[in-house]
Amino acid sequence: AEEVVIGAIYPMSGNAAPIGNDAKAALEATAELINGTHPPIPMLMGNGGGLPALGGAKIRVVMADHQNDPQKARAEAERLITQEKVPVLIGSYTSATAATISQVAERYEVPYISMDNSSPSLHRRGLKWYFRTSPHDEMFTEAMFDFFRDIGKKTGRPVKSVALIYEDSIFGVDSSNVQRKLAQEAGIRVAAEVKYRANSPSLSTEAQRLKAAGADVVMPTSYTNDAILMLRAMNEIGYHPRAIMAQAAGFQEPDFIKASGALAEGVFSRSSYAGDAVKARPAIPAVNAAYRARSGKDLNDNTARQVTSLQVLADAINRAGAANPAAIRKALTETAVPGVQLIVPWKGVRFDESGQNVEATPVIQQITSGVYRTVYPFDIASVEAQWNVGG
Amino acid sequence: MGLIYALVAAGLSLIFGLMDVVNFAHGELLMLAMYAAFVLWELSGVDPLLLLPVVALLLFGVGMTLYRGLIARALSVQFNRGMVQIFVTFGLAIFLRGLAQFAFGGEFHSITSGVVAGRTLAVGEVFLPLPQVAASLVCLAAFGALLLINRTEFGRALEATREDREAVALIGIDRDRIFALGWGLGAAAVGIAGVMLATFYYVSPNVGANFALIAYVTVALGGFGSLAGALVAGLLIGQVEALTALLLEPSLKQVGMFAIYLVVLTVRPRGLLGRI
Amino acid sequence: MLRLRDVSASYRGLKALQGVELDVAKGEVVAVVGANRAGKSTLLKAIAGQVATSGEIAFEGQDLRKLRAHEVARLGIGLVPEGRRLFPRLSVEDNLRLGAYAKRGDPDRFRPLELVFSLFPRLQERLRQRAETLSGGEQQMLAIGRALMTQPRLLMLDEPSQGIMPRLVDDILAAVGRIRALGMTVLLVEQRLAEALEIADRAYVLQTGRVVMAGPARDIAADAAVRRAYLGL
Amino acid sequence: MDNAILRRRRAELLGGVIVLAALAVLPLPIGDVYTRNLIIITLLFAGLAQAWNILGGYCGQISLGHALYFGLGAYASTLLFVRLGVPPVFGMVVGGAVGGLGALLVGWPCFRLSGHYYAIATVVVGEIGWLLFLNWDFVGGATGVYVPFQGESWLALQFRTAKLPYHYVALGFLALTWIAAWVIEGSRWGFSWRAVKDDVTAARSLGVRIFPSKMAAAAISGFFTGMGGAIYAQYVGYIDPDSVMAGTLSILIPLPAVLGGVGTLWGPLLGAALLIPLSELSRSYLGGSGRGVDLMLYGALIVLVALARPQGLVSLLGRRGGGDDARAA
Amino acid sequence: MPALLEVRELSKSFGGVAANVDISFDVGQGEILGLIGPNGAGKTSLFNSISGEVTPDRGEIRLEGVRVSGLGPVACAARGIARTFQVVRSFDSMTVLENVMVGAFARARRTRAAMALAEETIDFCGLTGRIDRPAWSLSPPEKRRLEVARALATGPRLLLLDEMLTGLTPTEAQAGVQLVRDVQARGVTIIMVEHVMEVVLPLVSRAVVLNLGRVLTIGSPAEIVRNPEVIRAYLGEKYAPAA
Ligand SMILES: Nc1ncnc2c1ncn2[C@@H]1O[C@H](COP(=O)(O)OP(=O)(O)OP(=O)(O)O)[C@@H](O)[C@H]1O
Ligand SMILES: Nc1ncnc2c1ncn2[C@@H]1O[C@H](COP(=O)(O)OP(=O)(O)OP(=O)(O)O)[C@@H](O)[C@H]1O
Ligand SMILES: [Mg+2]
Ligand SMILES: [Mg+2]
Repeated sequence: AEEVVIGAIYPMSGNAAPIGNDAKAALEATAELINGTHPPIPMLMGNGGGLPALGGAKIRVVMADHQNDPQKARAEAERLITQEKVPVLIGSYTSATAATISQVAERYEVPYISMDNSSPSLHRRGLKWYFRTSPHDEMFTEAMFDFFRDIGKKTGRPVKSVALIYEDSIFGVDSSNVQRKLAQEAGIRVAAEVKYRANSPSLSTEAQRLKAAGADVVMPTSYTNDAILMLRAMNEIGYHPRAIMAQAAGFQEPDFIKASGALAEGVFSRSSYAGDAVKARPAIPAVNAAYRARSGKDLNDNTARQVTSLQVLADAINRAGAANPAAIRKALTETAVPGVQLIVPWKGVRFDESGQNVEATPVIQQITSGVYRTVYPFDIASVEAQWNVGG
Repeated sequence: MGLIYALVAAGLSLIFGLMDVVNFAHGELLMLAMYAAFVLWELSGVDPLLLLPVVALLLFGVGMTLYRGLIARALSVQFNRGMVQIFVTFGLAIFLRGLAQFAFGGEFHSITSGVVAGRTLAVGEVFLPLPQVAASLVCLAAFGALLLINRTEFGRALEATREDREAVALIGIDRDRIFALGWGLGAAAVGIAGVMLATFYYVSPNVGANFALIAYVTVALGGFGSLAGALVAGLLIGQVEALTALLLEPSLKQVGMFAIYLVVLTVRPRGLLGRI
Repeated sequence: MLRLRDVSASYRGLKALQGVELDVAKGEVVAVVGANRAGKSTLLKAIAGQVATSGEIAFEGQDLRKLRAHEVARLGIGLVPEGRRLFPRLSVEDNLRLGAYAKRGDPDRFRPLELVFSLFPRLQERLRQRAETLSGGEQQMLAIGRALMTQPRLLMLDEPSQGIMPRLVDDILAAVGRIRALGMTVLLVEQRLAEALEIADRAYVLQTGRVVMAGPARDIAADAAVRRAYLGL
Repeated sequence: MDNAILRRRRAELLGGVIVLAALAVLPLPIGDVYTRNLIIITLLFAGLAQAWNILGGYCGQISLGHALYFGLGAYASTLLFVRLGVPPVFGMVVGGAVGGLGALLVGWPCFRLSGHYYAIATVVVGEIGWLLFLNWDFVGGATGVYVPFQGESWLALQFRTAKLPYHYVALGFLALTWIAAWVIEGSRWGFSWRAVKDDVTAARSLGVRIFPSKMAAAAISGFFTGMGGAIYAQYVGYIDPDSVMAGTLSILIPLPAVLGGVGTLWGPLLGAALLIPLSELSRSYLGGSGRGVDLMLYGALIVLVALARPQGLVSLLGRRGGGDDARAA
Repeated sequence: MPALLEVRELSKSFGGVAANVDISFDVGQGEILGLIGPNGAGKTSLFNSISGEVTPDRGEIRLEGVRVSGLGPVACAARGIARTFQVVRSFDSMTVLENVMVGAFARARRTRAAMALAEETIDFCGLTGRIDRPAWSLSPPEKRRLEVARALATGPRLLLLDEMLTGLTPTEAQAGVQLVRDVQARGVTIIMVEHVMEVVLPLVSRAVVLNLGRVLTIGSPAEIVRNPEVIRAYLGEKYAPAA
């Protein structure tokens, strides 16, 4: 049968290259599951054999490198559309590149599925061709504060103050804005706000400030390198916060856990993926195995979202019955997938007017013995949260 | 931190002084040193501090080889030597980054064992992270050694070679040998800084860039060709950085140190201790 | 001691020397004279290994063309180049001491300092000063001094009197005599023909890269054509 | 009166017109959007490199902070458009003016410095600008500024998918910088600047005013760079400090000029014509491997060209462009 | 002869070295003045002060009665003081014509006019055959001529020549002497530093002799060569019998 080519734009070189490499593995593994022959996996498009409505057409993902440069992201988007003739774009991890890819998609009238970009500003620009399967930072942050509230009730040790530390990028600033707002609404004091220079040679002074603030929970928003550095810097000055609640990103990276070792123990992070929720999401082992075969790693927050997005997209193309942009768009708007068909612990997938998936509900995880375990919502938690606040 | 800056800068300063040009691949030498430390540590499990001489030697070799293979050629061009050097080293930097990515992947690594790893020295209220303390001591020692070397006749020959690379032949000095040694020494200094840095900093293909700019600023602030200047400037910059982060916004701490640099340069256009 | 056969040199295709034949015997003072651009400086540079050449250049039987410039210097060939080529930002003292760099380990290596200071007392007064701030003449003295510090067996001087005050010109040329008495051989390029030919044993006349005349200095000085062409008489 | 200089200048002008005309028809037979994009970016960077060349090549002040002027221009025109609705066609000129002004402000302290001190100071100033914009909320901070698409318009320089208009905008920009360089080469300014580059002391003794010369060169260079930034912003539709002010851009701007030949009319264009397509293609076709092969290739290429053609690719064209074969070490 | 340049009690020292001490003398309109003295006597330093390159510590310099000391090289050039350098400084990336045009632009705003001026000056200095050669390829004597041409192109009233004739064979020096005379004939006043007495003495009307930064004596060539102090400090015994 014929092929449906999907254009994925990721950072394949430069600082964020590891992300791109993982994405490549995740997307290819997923495509294989969708195309190949294997025992049915209990998930959306989990039966293999390609897209039935298109005569078993296979999907193929072509990767393009944006080097985290908006101009290059734009050029690659155009190239994929005009040269590779892709009917749909996916990507792109960083917000700045998503901004230009979405613009190209809009002008060429091709759907763009933003799989792992979490900046809330992205879906608020009245774009018609923009879809985001993943939760955005506001949703993530809401989950954090919900968790604070519920665990406080449960243990009788509520969070009274938080300290925000975030990098000076679009990601960090957006995240901190929501955190500040939600903290206020929840009546939690913001004891310190530390905006720091991304990729600094040292974060000692920043750690010092956090220590001085002495808040119940430190809430960092950082990419991998700074995440590693931050934990070390805090350790070096003998600061061990009672809880760390991370805005995923760097803190979710396997590299982070590997490089930080024991220091990472007990760190909380929001996540849109719960690898341990096998009971609620039965497809996880099979998909994880497929990904592991390619990358040697387990699925994580980013890669799971990529897998999910590709599933959703494949399903939409299948329902569209044709690999043409307008049809795919229409099918996407009509998407309604229940959570159990996914590998992520969301309620499901349903896009609103702005293209945002409103049923993407995140979880909170904690690093226990070197791996992330889901601790919230309590109904899908695999372990009890280690909660030191107020204790 | 200041001492590490100073040592990274000292290596740069040597090379700078020598070939009289910005070595844009300097940060990448640091990156190589860190990877060397990491890989050796992973293979042998030996304490990173014991790897110091090995890595220093390795980087010495790398420095020599780079000079002989590339820089000597860049120096021998007739036209627009300054720019050629800038861009040869810049191209080299990009190449080395690509190479690191190719060889080690883009992942972040770090050294997690060793005598000093992750320990903290608590002196009353003040916490001194052991890796940094060790790094500072080692850097200081390395610095002393460099300063001594610079005072020898070899140091003088190095200066003379910078001044007039053709005329030194008249007094029987082999400029390629001197330059190669100088590059080796500069790289070895970076090697030492790299090992010490690796005990508390992560390693990745792009790690050099974070330090390179600071190294340039340190060298310029201290004055080109002045090792003592690099030391003073490194310490100063470390302090200013910490102060800005403490008193103003942490995200502006580099602005603080850059501003100091600009102010000093308007008053002393040749840096704190510079002569050139 | 020094023997050149059929030596040619060029700068990017521009011929500067063509088939030069020249000999210097041990202990001699040999002068090379000629108009501007005749190739005199190029000749000295060719011997010192600073320009590419073809032909044969032998020093005490050793082929210099195989050696690199610094190796030629280490053999004992010193050159005071045109344009001095000092190390401008180094002190006078460092400039002089570096002259003995190749002889590291030799306890006597700084001995020529005495000779240098006796020739140019001014240098002794200015030991700490940076070479670039010396006056033109002082720089010339330093260049000669530096070359002497290498303790050469063959000293090549390219217009040593350039920019030197009249009183000292005589001194320098007299110094050439003293240098020779110390056992050094001298190859001298000089614009002041009359003076140069006075102290030289033999002389060569260069013209557009070729040797057009060679012989005892006295004969050359007396040659009518030379006098007309170079002395303006 | 006729002499070598005048003859050469006439030939260059003729050559310029021919090349520009050729570039004007170049995209017509090319339907492929990606290639057209490549050409546009190449033209833009050729123009930017020429703008840098005015300060770095002719006046000899090696600035490694041009991203600042680029960013200033990009921000000025974009903010004017987004906030006040000023059409980018005018914003471009304002952007240039802001860039030029920025260059003057930077020049004021930095031109006291010489050699590497100057180069590093410009790096630092560029870095400061980038950090400030990153933290300055009024200009969008790290979030950047998004240029909404408001329909096709020449005034706004917005076109849905058409590439041709942008091609002519970029070509116009290149033509402008090229002609500026040509005029400067033959003018009193050009002579003064080149004298400043070669020997400051001698230039001064001939009555060349050093500081004003450098400032004038900086202003013109900054102006065109800012204008280039404005065009970039409108073309890409989104700017943030990382993409229009980062340090790497400060290297990418002069790189074509250096590889092509500094202080020459043709160097920047030649350099850009080689460099930009090469880096784009290597990224597109090798970057997907994620293993850094493209970077290795790109880096090695820069090293090779710089070593093999130290006087720039123009030297392949024989003797041209400002007597550059005379550019001794 | 009305004085074009007046130097009054000028002093300049560098660190501990007193390069010029209390120097006073006048230069008449249209004169060729010799400036001689031992190496390191302060001749080049004095030129640097007059051309504005350095600011004297004390004393003043007046050109046609107007104070010029401390104004800087650009202002001095604009007032008609031009110089050559002891260590030649050419714009090596430019051709001979372009080099000289830089000087010519001091007088002519427009390129064509500057070019015409430069061409004329180059002819005058005998560099016609080299007009399109890059400056770096010239021989040292040619470079000195180039310096003269460049300085002349600015249309100076006072020209300072620092050892312009060194390194020439006597024959070539004769041509240089002729050039200096021709320049004088154009109404340019000249101060020249030179160590080759055979060349300077016939050329100058008077000479200022510096020694250890001070004026040793000022006088006509004939007086100078007879002065025992000058002979002792500068000329050497060879000149004594000539007295
Ligand atoms: N570095 C160089 N590059 C190109 N050509 C050169 C170079 N040096 C000398 N030449 C040329 O080589 C020829 C011989 O020059 P050389 O300097 O040897 O002459 P010379 O006899 O020493 O003259 P002078 O009396 O001026 O010192 C001349 O034509 C000169 O122009
Ligand atoms: N910047 C400086 N620092 C220290 N000393 C200096 C400086 N400039 C000049 N001198 C000293 O001042 C004295 C006068 O130098 P100047 O160059 O004027 O001599 P000169 O008369 O031109 O000699 P020459 O005939 O050798 O060229 C010299 O002894 C020199 O060493
Ligand atoms: Mg010569
Ligand atoms: Mg002098």
